[in-house]
Amino acid sequence: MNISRRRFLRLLSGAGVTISAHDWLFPRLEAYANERLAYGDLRGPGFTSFSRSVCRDCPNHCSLAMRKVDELPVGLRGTPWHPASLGALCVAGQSQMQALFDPDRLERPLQRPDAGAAAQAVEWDEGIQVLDERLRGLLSSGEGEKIAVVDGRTPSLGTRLLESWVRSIPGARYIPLRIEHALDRLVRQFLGGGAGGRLRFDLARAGTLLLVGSEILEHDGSPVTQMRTHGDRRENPLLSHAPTLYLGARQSPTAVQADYWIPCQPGREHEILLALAEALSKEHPQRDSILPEYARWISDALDPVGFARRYSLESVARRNRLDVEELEAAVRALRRFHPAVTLPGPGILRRPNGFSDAFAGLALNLWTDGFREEGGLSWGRDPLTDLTQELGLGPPGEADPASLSNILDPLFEIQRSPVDVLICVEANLVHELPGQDQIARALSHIPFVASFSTHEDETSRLSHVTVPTLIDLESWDLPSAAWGSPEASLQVQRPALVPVVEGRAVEDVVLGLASAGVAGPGFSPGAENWKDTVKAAVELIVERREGDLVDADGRRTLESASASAAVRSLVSGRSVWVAPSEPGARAEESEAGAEAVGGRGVRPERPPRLTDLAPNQLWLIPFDTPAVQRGRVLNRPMMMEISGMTHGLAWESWVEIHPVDARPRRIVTGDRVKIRGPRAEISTRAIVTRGVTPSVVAAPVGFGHEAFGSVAAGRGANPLKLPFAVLDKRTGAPAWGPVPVFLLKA
Amino acid sequence: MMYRLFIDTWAFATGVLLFIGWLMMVAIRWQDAFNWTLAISLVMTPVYLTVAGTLTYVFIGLRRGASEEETRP
Amino acid sequence: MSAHSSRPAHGHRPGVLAVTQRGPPATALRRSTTASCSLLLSLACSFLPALACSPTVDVEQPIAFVHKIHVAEEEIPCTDCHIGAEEADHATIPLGEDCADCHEDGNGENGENAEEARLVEMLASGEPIPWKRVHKLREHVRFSHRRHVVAGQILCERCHGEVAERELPFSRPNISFNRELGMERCVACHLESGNPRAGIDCALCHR
Amino acid sequence: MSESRRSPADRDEPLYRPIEHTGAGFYLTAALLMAVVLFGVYQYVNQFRLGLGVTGMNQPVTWGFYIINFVFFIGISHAGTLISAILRLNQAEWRRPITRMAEVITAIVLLIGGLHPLLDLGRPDRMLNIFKWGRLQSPLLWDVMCITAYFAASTVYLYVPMIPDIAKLRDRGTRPRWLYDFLSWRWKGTPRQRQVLNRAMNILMVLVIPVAVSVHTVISYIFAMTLTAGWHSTIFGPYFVVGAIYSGIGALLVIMIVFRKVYRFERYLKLVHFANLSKLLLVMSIIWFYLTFSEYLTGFFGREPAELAVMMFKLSGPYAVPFWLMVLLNFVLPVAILSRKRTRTIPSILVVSIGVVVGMWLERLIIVVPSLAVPYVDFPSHPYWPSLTEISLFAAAVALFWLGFMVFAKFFPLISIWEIEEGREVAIEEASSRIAGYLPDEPDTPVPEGTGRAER
Amino acid sequence: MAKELSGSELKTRRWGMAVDLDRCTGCGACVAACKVENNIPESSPEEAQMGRVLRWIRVARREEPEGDRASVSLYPALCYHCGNAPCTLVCPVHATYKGIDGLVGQIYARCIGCRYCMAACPYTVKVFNWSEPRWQPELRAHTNPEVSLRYRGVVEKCTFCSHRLQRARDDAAVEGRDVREEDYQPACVEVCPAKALTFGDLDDDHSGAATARRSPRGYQLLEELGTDPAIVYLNRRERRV
Repeated sequence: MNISRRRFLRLLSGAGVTISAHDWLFPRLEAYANERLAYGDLRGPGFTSFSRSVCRDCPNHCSLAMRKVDELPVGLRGTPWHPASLGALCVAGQSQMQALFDPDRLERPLQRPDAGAAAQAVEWDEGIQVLDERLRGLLSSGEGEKIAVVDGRTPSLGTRLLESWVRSIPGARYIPLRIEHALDRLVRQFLGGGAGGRLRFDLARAGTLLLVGSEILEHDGSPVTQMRTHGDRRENPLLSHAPTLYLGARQSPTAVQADYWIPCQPGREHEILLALAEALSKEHPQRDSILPEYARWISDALDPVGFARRYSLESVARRNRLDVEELEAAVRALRRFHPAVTLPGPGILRRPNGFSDAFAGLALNLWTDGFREEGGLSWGRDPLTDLTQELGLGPPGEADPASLSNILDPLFEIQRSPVDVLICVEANLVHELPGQDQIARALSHIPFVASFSTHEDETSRLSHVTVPTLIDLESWDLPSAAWGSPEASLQVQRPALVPVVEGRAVEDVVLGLASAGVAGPGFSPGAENWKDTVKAAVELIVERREGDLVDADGRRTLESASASAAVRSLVSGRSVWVAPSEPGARAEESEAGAEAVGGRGVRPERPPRLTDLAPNQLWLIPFDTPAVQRGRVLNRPMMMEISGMTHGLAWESWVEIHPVDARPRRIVTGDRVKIRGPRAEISTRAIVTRGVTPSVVAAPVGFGHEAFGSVAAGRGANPLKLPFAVLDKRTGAPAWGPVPVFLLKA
Repeated sequence: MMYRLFIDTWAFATGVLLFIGWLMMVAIRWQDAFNWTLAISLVMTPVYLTVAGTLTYVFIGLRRGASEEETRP
Repeated sequence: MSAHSSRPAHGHRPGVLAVTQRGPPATALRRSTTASCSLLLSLACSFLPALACSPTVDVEQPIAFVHKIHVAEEEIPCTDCHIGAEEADHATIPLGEDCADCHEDGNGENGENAEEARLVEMLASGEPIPWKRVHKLREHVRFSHRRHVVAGQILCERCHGEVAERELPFSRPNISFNRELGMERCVACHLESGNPRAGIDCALCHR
Repeated sequence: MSESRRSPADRDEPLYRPIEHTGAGFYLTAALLMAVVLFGVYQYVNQFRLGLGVTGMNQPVTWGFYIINFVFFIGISHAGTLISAILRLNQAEWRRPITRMAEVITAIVLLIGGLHPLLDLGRPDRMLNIFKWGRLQSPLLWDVMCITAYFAASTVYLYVPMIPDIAKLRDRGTRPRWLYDFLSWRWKGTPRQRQVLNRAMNILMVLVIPVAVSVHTVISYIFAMTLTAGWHSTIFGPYFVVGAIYSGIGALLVIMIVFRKVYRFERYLKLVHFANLSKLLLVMSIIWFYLTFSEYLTGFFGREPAELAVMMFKLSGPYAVPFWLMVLLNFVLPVAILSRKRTRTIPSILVVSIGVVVGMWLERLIIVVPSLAVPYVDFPSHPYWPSLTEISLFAAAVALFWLGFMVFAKFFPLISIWEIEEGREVAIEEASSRIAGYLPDEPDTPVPEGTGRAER
Repeated sequence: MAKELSGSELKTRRWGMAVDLDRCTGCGACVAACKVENNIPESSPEEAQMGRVLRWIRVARREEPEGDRASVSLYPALCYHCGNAPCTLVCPVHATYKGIDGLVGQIYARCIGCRYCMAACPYTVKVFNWSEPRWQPELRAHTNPEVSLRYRGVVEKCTFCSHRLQRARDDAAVEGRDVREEDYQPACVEVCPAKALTFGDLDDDHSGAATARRSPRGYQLLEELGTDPAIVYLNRRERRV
């Protein structure tokens, strides 16, 4: 066919257009292809190496192996040879990389002219200088008692160093902010045992388990170990029929795994426990000598008969809307499988009347020989103790449970601050203690607050100096053994990589201050800097049996013969318990307070009763989950996404409501609800579930940060805004309490 | 020139058939569900052939018809 | 009867017929031809990037490295310098330390030359040698040298051509290699190799 | 007699008018529709850039508007070819003014519908993978095949019967001349040509029906081939086909009524045509209801938990409103209005058929979304709401359809002229003879013709 | 060494998993491990709101009402690598397919994002990249190089950490032996604190997974569908997930 010129030109132009289009297209696609290359121009060979460290998010202290490809950290794994974790890691542990490389991390100290003012970053020495001057001033004027240090970290050589530094200053207070200690303290009063001891509990060999507000599978003690041993227990032919009972208001994952969930109204646990004790003690020789003790100290001034009547299974079941069969089944189980251990957990200690619940729980062990070396509750010494003594850090002192409340209570009623300097070490008081606004106000009255933290959190916003700290993966330490894991051994926490931010360990700061003379007499750390101190400690370990420091001394078994003595030893002495509900109680209470606190009594808090609820009012019970950890790990996107997963939520907090309460309020799962408490109002999502008891609203603690990095800030709501700021004087636990709230659809 | 449409039709039909053939080759090469491919193609092929065939028939027929009338006195 | 009646009332004008045979259909043809050829071209273009895994322009290497001297004459095995080849995914390019083993004092086995002098001063400067990477794979492809060299026992030459004969460093992927860098080549080799591990399962290479 | 004296050409003038005279109204409407289409294009470019995140789809509900509209439009496409083929096949004489429009609908809607799966792709830039690495095992590729075949067949089926009309336009010297010259294919109406044409049409109409049926069956297979509760059903094939024809007739009626009004075709599209079509509509509506009923009854009676969950989600759950609206529009309304002669007026038919089209769209929604929103396993379900992008793309698709139809009307007659003429000239005798053929023969009194004539 | 190994010696496996619900506490460690191992980016809060969270394994919660209470069960749900996988049948481009040792693979470079496999999966375990995943630059640098970073518009799912299988196969090949079970454990199994997950070869009767599969407590999720999932749940209680 003949090709005309016009046609030729058209073809040409057509082709030209396409080719030019191609020329435009191709380089872009090329660029697209190239920018998709995994590494830069010269990629490393891809050699994999591991460097180990320790996760300090919980007291289990699993060891971590940071996986590096060509020296570039790409992930964390557990190490199978760690006695407690056996290579497992929990959610929080795995998200540490995100904390490590979080762009919001503090790199230099922040200084504020006064609390709440805008911060400006200062040089390291400058920042520490401020702290130095303050402390020096108080030391010179001999007012050591005006110094208080709150430590939120898990026990380790580092905390011990800090503690001994504080204690070396006469009068200065060292306050560990760890709920486990509250329980330890309580048990110590039961079992005796030296300072720095640990409650030890061998899940694998226990018979019946009665868990009272104790989330052994979640975060109490060492989830990683507990989970595994729980599973093993299930498969152990001897124990496979030994039931696990859970007594609590919310069906937590632990309760899900338990064989029976005995739902009960918050704060009524002790009633049920006493009923069980009453039933169990029927043919016990000492019954008549001990019941009066109960009657006198725990509950009401009732004679044994009245006690027996009041706490008969039937009446208690009736009062708590349970059916008797359940309780009878529980009694049978507790009788049958020994040692039957009743484990009162932090869950109930965080209550205004947590003491009575915890006491009742512990007392129940008297009847079920729950205090036993094998399988039961027993007392173990912290392997660190001897070590620190050899290191010249002195013996660990007994922390006064009431000390924090002694500091804060006067401040609630605007009084003169009992301390001039408050140092919070990785303890976010404002966010983690109930009554946020109260705490915040209290802190603002303290002349000088310093906080050590990786991020700028709520507390550091109110502090005059904020000193950056290192993440566990970057720092040296010697974390102490896991709570309750018998085979725990000391392990060395090495930096897995060069610190991402130019920072200093808390201990280095402390040692710096000490070497500058800011320390009491008798503070003689092993070395000038922290790394050498740890190294010295490690050498000591190596002298001993290859670091395995498990020490069985100091256990004391409690024969049931001396049960009444035990009760006395528990209830007599410094912490006087009076049933707070009794009118006469408050007077005694205040006396008791008087000797303990010196000056004023605590704000009267009555143990919650169902009758306290106004019509269509509900109990708000804040709970703590491992994926949230009271908000300490919420600066990591992963945790934000995983924490609400089972409810199909992400980046959000929630409250769990029973359908019975949801229906009249026309609330369905996913709705936004307002929770109006006595002090504040929060708004969050509702999850309608039968996993809570009726007339109870359960909310996770930790969301609703106002600071703490861009990831955490402003996500979800913090239920701790609602309750009053109460710190239980006997346990030192923050009383999250059940709070009467109104719930309405937003 | 007139056969343009005609050519296009067949181009289309053969294109589709080639496509089917290619898919069969892929199926063989990747050892992936050849039987299905075969079955489907057995169903589809005649359809396209018929369509194309019919159109051809129309074109040729119409042209013949037209010329026939022109040759008529 | 019906046919007769339905014949167009005014029989068609011959002029129209004539028109039919001249220009206009041609126009149609042109349009459709232009359209289709541009369509084909654009199709071709959209397939091209699938093959384009490597820079298409020559890159200037810092040193005129001569493989021939090292491999053919000195008989240094490839993996002495490309350490990754036997151990890991990527056969790396030596950054300097390896060169320094022989060259730090400047007298390589076959005497002085300008290139070596440049190499020496580069080594002296302590900076890694800025080699330009020319063999790149798309991100979704995972090619393990270890798998092929050690497990598969495949010789380097099989893919990289006669490197031993090269007088010049790679300024672009050597042609025989680049042309067949597409998946087809891998698959062909995998199919013909008797090794049971070298299947054509996608996950073997694609991540 | 007086009629036959007027030349057929000017008798059918009104059919040529739309082609030769274009009013301002046309441009106005076209501009309006164009604007909608362009907005849709803009939205799509957005989606292409940002990914499907701009839509309202989410984790359990992974298919939304695009697939719904895909099924819907392909369904509409059955209006045409199938109906006209069926009508042609059994020589329904009233078909003559209808068939063309029906076929046009098919061609245009197929193009639009076939586009929708591409809108739904997460990576349209990889569309060519379908051709390069396609697996014929996937029902999606069955679709590609069937729809292409159906499109090919129905365009041919649209074109072939149009040749004589194109020739007419060519002879009138309508512009653009080259187009008509080119397409009319030297049609002169010689007996041979007519014979060829008729035969071709016969072949095509026989071919088109199974292809058309297969198309929607296969589309139903996309769903039925999965194990998903509410989809995994054998009845889906016929169910979809019936629904498709149903919605097709609805759409056809709407189009007819609208263009009858716009182009003043009252003389051609008479009440009887609408009456007949609406009867057909009524029949389809009843069949549709029957199938729906049996589909849901089996699910309900079986009490298979997952199945039941999906069903409750539709009947009383979040999708109750669309569901019962669907029942109203697809069954209650048509039966109530069309079953009585008195109410079978053109306005009411318009209302009903619009209702049917909407109702059938709702049916696709009811089929696609709930089954995904209620998965077998415990999965936190999230409500699906279409985003602006999806809605505007739907609007654009509809606008494109009207635009296409209008443009077609500007080049080719919407009513087959030669078939009308044929009808006038031959059909009457043909039909009467056919009917005579149906009637019983007279009691045979052998009357010799000769004598008969003698008696006269 | 690998040369000697002929096809007959190379054992074909059916990798599978056993999930002991009596041990699983729903702590979510497996989810975290999966996210880290497979470079799964965190969703933005807005996306999470819309239900577009990317997760290859999730902990599902099932509640069966019993009067005022409920029997709650938490169970990890991931790709079940069905022996007769509905998703692989419907993929139009061979992007999801039945791969070596019975793993169901997903090839991101091939996927066209039609999401048919997601619609076809009765377990709802596949996820889709609705929009370009956003990475913190700090974290993007520290992703696992063995797994590609996905991009907008492709479907992804659990691969049983098949890159680990690749490594294991390479090592085995170098040593001229077969892959041992301990060579290849997915991240979730490796990390599970409760040791609720057991991974192994279902064809090998002695493997943990196979024995678990035979246990009277064992059952498959939606076995009535006949998909033959490679994951078996063990549960002592009556309640089932």
